[in-house]
Amino acid sequence: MDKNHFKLATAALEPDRLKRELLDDKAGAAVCFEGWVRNHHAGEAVTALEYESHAGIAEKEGQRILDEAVSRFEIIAAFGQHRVGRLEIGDCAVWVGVSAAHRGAAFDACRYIIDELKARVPIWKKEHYVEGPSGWVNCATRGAQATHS
Amino acid sequence: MDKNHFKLATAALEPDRLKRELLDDKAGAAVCFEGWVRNHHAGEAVTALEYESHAGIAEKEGQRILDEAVSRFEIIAAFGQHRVGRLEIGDCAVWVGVSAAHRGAAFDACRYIIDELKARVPIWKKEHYVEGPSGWVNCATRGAQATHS
Amino acid sequence: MIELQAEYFAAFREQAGCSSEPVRTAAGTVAELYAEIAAKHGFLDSMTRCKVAINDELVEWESPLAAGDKVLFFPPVAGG
Amino acid sequence: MIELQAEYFAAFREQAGCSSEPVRTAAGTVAELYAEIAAKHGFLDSMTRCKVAINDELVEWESPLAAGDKVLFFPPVAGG
Repeated sequence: MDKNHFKLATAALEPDRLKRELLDDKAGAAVCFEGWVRNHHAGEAVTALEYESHAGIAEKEGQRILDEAVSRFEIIAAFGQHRVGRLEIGDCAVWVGVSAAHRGAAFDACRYIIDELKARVPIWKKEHYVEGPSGWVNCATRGAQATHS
Repeated sequence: MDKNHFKLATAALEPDRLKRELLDDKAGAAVCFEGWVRNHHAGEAVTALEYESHAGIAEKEGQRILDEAVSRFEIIAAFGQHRVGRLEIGDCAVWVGVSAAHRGAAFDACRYIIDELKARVPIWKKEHYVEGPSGWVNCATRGAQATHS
Repeated sequence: MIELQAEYFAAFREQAGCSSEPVRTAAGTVAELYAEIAAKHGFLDSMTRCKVAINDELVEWESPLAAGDKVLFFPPVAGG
Repeated sequence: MIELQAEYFAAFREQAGCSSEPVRTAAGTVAELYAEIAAKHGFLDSMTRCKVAINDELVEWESPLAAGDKVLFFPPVAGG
């Protein structure tokens, strides 16, 4: 079995099933990150989100990030998935899971992966607001986005 | 519902059920830590573990740590559970879950909580080795333990 | 002048009003092509925040162009 | 001299050979009591790595003792 892979998903993510792939007798620690659709962004009430991507390039770049994590940190397994399509409030948009012998490496690698995924993988979100038109989360808001969400 | 609590558990932890308590429409990020029983410790093959605690004091100290996390970090919910009794390889010994609007606070709080739990909560583990007698993980090994597992 | 295909994603697609179009250009690099296209469609994003691919591989902005290339323009990403 | 009850956990219990025992002592603080008990049972752990509780509340090592106290001695912790 591959011990690290990144995929785009068109259907609901299944974090509990994904997490079981991290299991390993040598693993003493697992850290999982889930990104959920929030009901607000930059002060505006959000009702739903749409994610668009370029599957081929996104999966290649995501895989590169997971490979980097494996070579930088003492980890056993690392997986990531990102949704595309329309999501509702509370839906899981992105999941990252890492297992390691020790917890420090698991935390560091998980954070590295999600930070890099958010900065480098070509995925865009369009927010649907309670009031006013929908908008692509663009350049102007993305700087804050990368550090804050 | 309480948005933060710490408990000792005498039966198997249920991370997937526990995680659902973190859900909140304002939450954009969840970080969960699981500590699993490894098959090795300090070079020796481990077959099982026994955790002993003082329930009253352990739960009070664990709750204090969760309260500290809520006041230090911008988080929405934080829960922790630690097993006592006999565990086999791969069993979940400790679980910590945190949700927040933004991922930085969720990572920081989750790591703070597990670091403090491991350092401050009166829980002791006795390891059963493949060869040789069982031993309490004691003072001499615990310094390494706190930073490494 | 060479002919190639430009493809737009997300906000770029909405600003361009199409997901792809044929382009005739004297640009030698992807960066020069972006400057032309940004001026034509009103793209305001700095190249440093955007990404570009040729024939489905991410490339540097200084990469050279060849006739028939499919050039993909990605606005700043905002996943998760 | 006062009489109180000492309770031992984990490695302390195994070294003491019992989980609790009555103690008569002239110690005025928990730290003084630990020194006496450590000498008697061969506990090697420094107080700074251990914890102590009186009547089920964690206390400082300089806390005073009273007759009838239940004093709990916790060796260094190693959870998770």
